[in-house]
Amino acid sequence: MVTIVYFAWVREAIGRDEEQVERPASDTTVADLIAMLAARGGGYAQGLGDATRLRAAIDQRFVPIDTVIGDAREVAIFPPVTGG
Amino acid sequence: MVTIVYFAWVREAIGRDEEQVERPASDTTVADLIAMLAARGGGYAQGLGDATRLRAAIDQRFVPIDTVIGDAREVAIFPPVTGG
Amino acid sequence: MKRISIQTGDFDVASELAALEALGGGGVASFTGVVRGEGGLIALELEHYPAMTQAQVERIVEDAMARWPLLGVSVIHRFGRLEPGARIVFVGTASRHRTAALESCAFLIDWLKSHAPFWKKEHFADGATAWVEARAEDDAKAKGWSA
Amino acid sequence: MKRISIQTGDFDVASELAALEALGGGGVASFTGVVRGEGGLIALELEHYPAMTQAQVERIVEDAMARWPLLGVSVIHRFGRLEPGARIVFVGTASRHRTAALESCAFLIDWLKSHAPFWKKEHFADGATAWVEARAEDDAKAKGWSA
Repeated sequence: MVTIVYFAWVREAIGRDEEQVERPASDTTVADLIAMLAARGGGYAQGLGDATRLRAAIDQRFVPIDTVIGDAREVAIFPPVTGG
Repeated sequence: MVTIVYFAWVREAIGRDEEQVERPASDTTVADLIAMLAARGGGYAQGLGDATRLRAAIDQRFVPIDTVIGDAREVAIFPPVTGG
Repeated sequence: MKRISIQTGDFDVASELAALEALGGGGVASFTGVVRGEGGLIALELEHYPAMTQAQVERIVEDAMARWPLLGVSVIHRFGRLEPGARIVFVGTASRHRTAALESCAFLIDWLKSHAPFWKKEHFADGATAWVEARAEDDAKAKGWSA
Repeated sequence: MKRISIQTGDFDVASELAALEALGGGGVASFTGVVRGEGGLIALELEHYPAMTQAQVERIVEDAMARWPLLGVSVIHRFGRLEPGARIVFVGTASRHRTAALESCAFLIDWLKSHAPFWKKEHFADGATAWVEARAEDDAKAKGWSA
């Protein structure tokens, strides 16, 4: 299993801040994962439908969206950050 | 008369912070004035002997050392500033 | 000195600055971000990624300390609900060199804006809410430091 | 808001910053200079040109407010005898734009270093004294802003 965490409007659209999913093939990228989740429809389609608006982190490190998941324990999906 | 004011080591060398001098010709520059004062010798020669180490203000405005004094009321002579 | 705090409560800018001044460097720079109350905004809600934030800010601070001769850095970032006038973020730096203190302070706040895992949601008087959009400008500023 | 004070006494950084934060701009930058106690220094004696200082600093502050979109500026410069650890100078700026706040703060402190009519004399533990020499670097920094 892989833990997926969501933030900001992605979290709101999906209606949850965290979930476990079956570990996909190790050459799956974050973008692939996003597409797989978006295919669930509903809030997933709404929050994850446009990958160009999304950013990601693997095991608490920012990564480009086309990074392969490999043996990641935690994948985070969120909009561009707006701190400071 | 023109008021001349001195600061920092110029003041210390001369031993006074202010004095009145006869108003020189209006085309006299600050550099000329410095040379005239330095010619008095003693602390004046010590404090004003090397004009390259000096800066000036006329009526509370910084000016290049070759500025003519004109009808200035106050000429200040001092080393480069070291505030902040 | 290195002090990093991700917290909900307010902080005391004076004591942060006093700690930086006490390091003997001679120069202390700071930036404080405060919630603006314009356009009917009644609150800002800051969400963050707790497992990531502290480590991420630590790395940013380490980068700054490697890049400039700093004696101390203090970074405080609040999360939760903040009303207009409330402080959101503080960056303080101490150095023997005023340019190092000021530049590293600018670097850190630019980096926090573009790389710290925080998200801001605006709450308005009419009940409307909106997630703040990242500004391309902030990203460009942070990238400017990598040269 | 524009606050300029040339004074012998210490000042309260927290109240200066609070006044700048209260302007509602969202961003407040500051720089505080403190006497360093190294090399056996026991005191710094600051002399200034009273008839000129206030007007000169006013002009510098006006320049900064014309150049950056600032809501407030606070400049405090002490003179007289200051011991290691004592604050010498404070510059605080408030703006809607963090870059404006930080840049104008850097501009003002660079300008104070190179153009405010202050002179520093160092007093050492062994009784020796020395007037601080102006640094070409400071002059170059201030000139950099005129571009």
